[in-house]
Amino acid sequence: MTGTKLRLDHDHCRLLLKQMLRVRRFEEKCAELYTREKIRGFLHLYIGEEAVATGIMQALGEEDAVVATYREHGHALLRGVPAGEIMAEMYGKQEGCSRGRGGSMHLFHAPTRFYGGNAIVGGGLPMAVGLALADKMQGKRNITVCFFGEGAAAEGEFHESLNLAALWDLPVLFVCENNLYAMGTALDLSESETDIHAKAASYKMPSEIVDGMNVVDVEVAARRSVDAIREGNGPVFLECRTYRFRAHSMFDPELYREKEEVKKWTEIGPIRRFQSWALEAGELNQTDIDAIEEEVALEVSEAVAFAEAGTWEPVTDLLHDVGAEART
Amino acid sequence: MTGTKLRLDHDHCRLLLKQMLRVRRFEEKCAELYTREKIRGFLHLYIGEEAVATGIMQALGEEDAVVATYREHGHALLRGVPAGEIMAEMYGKQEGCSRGRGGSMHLFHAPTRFYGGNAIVGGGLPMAVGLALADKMQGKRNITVCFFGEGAAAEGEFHESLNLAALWDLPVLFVCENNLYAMGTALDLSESETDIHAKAASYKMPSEIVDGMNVVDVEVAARRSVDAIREGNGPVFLECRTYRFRAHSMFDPELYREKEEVKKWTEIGPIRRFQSWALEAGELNQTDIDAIEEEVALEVSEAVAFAEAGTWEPVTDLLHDVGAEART
Amino acid sequence: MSRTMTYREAMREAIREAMNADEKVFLMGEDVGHYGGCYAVSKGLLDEFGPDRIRDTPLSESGFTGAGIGAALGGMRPIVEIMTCNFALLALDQIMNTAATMRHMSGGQYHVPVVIRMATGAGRQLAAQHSHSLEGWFAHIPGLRVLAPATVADARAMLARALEDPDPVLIFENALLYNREGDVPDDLAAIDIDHASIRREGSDISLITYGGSLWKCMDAAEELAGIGVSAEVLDLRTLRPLDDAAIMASVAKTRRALIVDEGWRSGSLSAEIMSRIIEQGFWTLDTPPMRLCSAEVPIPYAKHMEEAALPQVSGIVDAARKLVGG
Amino acid sequence: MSRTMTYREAMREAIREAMNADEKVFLMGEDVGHYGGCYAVSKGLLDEFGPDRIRDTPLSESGFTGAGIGAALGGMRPIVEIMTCNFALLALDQIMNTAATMRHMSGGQYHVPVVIRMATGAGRQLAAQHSHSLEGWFAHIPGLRVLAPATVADARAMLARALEDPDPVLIFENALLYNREGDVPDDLAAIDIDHASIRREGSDISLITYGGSLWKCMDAAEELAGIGVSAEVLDLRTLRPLDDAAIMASVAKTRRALIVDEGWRSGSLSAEIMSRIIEQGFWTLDTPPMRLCSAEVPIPYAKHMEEAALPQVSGIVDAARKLVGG
Ligand SMILES: Cc1ncc(C[n+]2csc(CCOP(=O)(O)OP(=O)(O)O)c2C)c(N)n1
Ligand SMILES: Cc1ncc(C[n+]2csc(CCOP(=O)(O)OP(=O)(O)O)c2C)c(N)n1
Ligand SMILES: [Mg+2]
Ligand SMILES: [Mg+2]
Repeated sequence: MTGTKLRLDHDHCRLLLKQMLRVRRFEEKCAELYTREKIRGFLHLYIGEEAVATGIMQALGEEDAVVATYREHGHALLRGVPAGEIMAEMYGKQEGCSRGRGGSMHLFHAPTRFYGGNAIVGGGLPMAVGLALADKMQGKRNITVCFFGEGAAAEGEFHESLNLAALWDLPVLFVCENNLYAMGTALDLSESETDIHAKAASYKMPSEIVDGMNVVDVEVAARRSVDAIREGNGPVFLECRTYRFRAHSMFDPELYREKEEVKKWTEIGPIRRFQSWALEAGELNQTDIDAIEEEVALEVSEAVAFAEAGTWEPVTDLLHDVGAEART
Repeated sequence: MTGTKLRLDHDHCRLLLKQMLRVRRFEEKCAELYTREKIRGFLHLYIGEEAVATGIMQALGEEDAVVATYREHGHALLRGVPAGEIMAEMYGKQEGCSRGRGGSMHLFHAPTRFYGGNAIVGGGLPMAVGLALADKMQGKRNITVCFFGEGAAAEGEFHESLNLAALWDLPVLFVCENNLYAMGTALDLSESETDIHAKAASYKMPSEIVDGMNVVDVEVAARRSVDAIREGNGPVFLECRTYRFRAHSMFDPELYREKEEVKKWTEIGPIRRFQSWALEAGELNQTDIDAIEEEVALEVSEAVAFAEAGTWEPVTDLLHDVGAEART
Repeated sequence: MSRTMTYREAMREAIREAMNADEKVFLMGEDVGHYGGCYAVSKGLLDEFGPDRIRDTPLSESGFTGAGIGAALGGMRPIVEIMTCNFALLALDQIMNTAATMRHMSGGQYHVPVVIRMATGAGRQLAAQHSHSLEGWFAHIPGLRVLAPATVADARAMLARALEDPDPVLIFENALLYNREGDVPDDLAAIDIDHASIRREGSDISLITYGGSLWKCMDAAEELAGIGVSAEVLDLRTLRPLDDAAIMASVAKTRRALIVDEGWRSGSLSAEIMSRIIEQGFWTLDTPPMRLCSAEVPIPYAKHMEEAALPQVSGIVDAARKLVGG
Repeated sequence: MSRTMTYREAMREAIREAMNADEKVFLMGEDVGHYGGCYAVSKGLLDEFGPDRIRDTPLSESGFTGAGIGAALGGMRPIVEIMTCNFALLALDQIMNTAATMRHMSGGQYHVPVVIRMATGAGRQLAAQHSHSLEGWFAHIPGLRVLAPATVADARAMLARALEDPDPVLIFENALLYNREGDVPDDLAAIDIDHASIRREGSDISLITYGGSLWKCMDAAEELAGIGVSAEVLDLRTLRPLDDAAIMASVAKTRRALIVDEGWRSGSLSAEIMSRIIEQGFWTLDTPPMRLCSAEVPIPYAKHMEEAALPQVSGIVDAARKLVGG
């Protein structure tokens, strides 16, 4: 892979910071709405990990496909799914991006080729392989990016999918979001080899470790990887080392990690870090940041309003779209 | 691992050759009986690969456990399952080692801790992990050896099992019998990384490539590995490079490989090679070999006679042993 | 004498008791240890028994379920926890092709005393991939025993009985029940898990059910009583083997049967129960049996849609009225 | 006009035709290419279409089935071959949690036009792990269409119709049928796979079946005719959705039903069919329907034991006689 230079000018810094803040503020609102029982079911927050999806999405084109997990609000937002539709989905309203049928774990959006939202750990990887296969067989230059946690690396589907993608030289960018825990299971309790990126060697797949708390590092690695994949060099594996600041889901009592550890990581949080750097470097000033926060707050409140104003799918539609309408 | 010295004296040479010949002649007879429709169902011959199981079994103690695949007549024989019981099993007689219920693919034998006989590719690996876990938790010093083909390495269960065994430091010897084909699929059509032994690194598991056509090499590697495992150092992975001389099963038209290739490999066949070496080295002479062939021929013909004389399980027993007799 | 506890506590106490009684018993599964169990069933047990016996596993359903099967073959008494039946699909090969076949296929030489627990059911807005009710599928497999404790007492009693079984036993715990409180008698041995239990006597109609739907049926029976319909509620408890005698006895008495099952209708356990009633009790019926199942649809997230997809008390009452009135 | 060919050739011709008709169609699976297909269905196609479109896969059932689902989402028309339904257990998560749920769960945005073919059934002495009949399980899953071609003509016609379906279709091919010869009409469009087919008319009893058991029922009907019993044989063809109207019409005519299904009895498709007959045709019955299924046992290797475990012609005749005589 060749080094990719990034111009970190004012506009780009503003963009990166804003994107991360969009996710952060949106999810803070989600947490609040969950306690108010507006959102139900499982809710998995991405707070702390924003740099990963933000950096990766910079490298994608409109026609590329995205496969994510149940922790995918951020990915959806950053991919361009309207915030209102995401929020309405979590409310269970039919204006939601999955008509209210999917909820937090199943965001789908065809216009941006956002393929979910998979609640089965590892379940999205074979799908990503298939999407990439379809693109390749049709001679399209698209790539598919597939996000998953380090916990998923233990699943058989991880193994099968990486092999298939590498064997067939498919345009997949595998992004492992290594936040050190799978629910309450620390990495060293789930993997004999805790260096996840090293596993790519088993498939002869190029891989890199990326500081997932540094949005610029992520973007650089993503652009380099996407360029290589688009050249037809087959899949690339990125392990982004990151940390989730919140509990696994709203049910998690967090017995398995120390408050100290969480604190240590929040201190190097991706937003805090990038923002201070941009201020110091003079690329952004406090007025910029205030403006961003204001724009983001507006987007979030509009999303909530959209969701609140949304309507319920009629119960009579329950059986619609189980399959196409019968052929008779 | 420390080097293990092997005393290749007359007795040992005789033993190794005889063991390989037992498998070879037994299976030649099976092939014949298959065409005579005495044996039915699927029949997968091990001919050409005898050095692998022969070498490995030398390293095992009585209390160790063996997990094999559908290509396991040789493993069963070498483990000490009586030839007659194996043959009777393939006849479907109740004197068979699985009462005639298992057939060629499901040989079981509790007295030698032979756990089959698994017709699901990759299906035996988790079982081997569990057997080893049980031994370890009970403080026994047994090891479990698990045989499987290189084709199985693509399955998710391979990945999950190797990780578990390594993560928990379990006494498993994984033996990959790499015969270059999974049915008709050549290794390079199924693996992006065709060096199977390299995959063990993903699990931080020590591994070795072994010349699976050389029984002495296999035995040395097996002894070294078993010693290390018994010391409590966790699992070891051996990739034995070998070749099957016959078709995958009796249904296989062998369209996928050249006769030339088969010929090349048969020329370095494990029996031929070891026999000429032993003759040259003066450890065995032609009289020894004739005597071995005679002993083996007798064993095989007695096995056939035993199977022929066997009886059919009464149909009224069909439902026996689905579970233990009902508790009421 | 009896004590009150939650279903969750009952399961935990049963695990603790089993582990104290037999050092070969251990619990393994995702997040059973440090997290405390995805439904907090095993909370505290790691401290009590240590990481060897309360064994956290990687996300490898097939691998660790198979390892549990192997460990059972090797002389241990593993309790494998699969978080939910939704993920058990990944372990189905091991359960069906190894655990369930082993005794028969080996001609009786080997047997697999493994207990596999998993949560099942919908009702918590977890949407299409987390709301399956697959116990009916497992009940199709010869070689398995399938249990579905619906009461706290059964939850407390079943595990020990399951561990006595020399063959694989699957326990399906409806996730909605974990917070439910109930009485547990001191004499656990008196709890007979092998037979269905009449949870409410009645004479006009039999509501035949199990697991999470039991309580909906109990509520429906109460409502029906208010309108003069005497409903008997039969809790199957063991889904394989089914207690045909209890089913037929109840139906012979009431002459009408409504089967309530949260599985998708087509090919659900309810069909098997209905078939057996027809095969064994046809001539005792006043009217054809009915069944109330889930709509044949991936369960949606939105609350009103999820409710519409699942059997509800009102639907049970309506169906029962139709049966007795018709 | 019609031609004679084997079931295997019919499937092959159907694949060839589909691949010629639409370049988006491709076949993937274990050994479909260089080996020629584990049942020789795809023999020769690799030479014709090349390795991209006749794509050998590694042993990774979940991976390549999921990849087929993904490729369908991505605009291709994959035919995924899983060697046998026994190995499909490994891919069940992908089929159930992704393929079957996708359209509904995404609010109608996405759909998965994948065709998944697999062999099914016992009868070749392949023992416990290679003899499952799991089509009934798949027929439980909303979002799937499940086909079971029993005749050579259906084998020839079904694939094209399956590929027209915008949603996932599973085709179960009973492995005993591959060598069977039969007529294939030139006008394939006239073959209506969505409806059950009366393979033999009769007036005394309906033998309701599908797949490999069809031919046993046909033989039994012939034998029954010899003793004066006129049996109608109904081939279901599509197992999901079931053709209720055809079933009820046949039963209304004969007033007696025997369901023959190679699955294990408890929880088999036969239970669903029996339940529907009761629900929709109870009052047309002279006597309770019966079913003949496999014994509830892992299928043994020995020929006489395997035969004893599976429904056989003599058993069908006996059951039918009991039904009409009773
Ligand atoms: C197959 C499967 N097993 C178990 C679960 C329950 N579960 C949901 S998320 C999760 C942890 C996954 O960890 P990781 O892959 O690291 O992703 P993270 O949540 O940390 O982002 C578990 C065990 C599941 N959804 N699917
Ligand atoms: C899960 C599964 N998929 C497919 C098959 C069919 N099958 C039987 S053996 C075999 C090839 C296995 O190859 P390998 O692991 O290399 O072992 P070998 O036969 O070469 O000894 C296949 C595809 C199977 N038995 N199980
Ligand atoms: Mg994680
Ligand atoms: Mg091989």
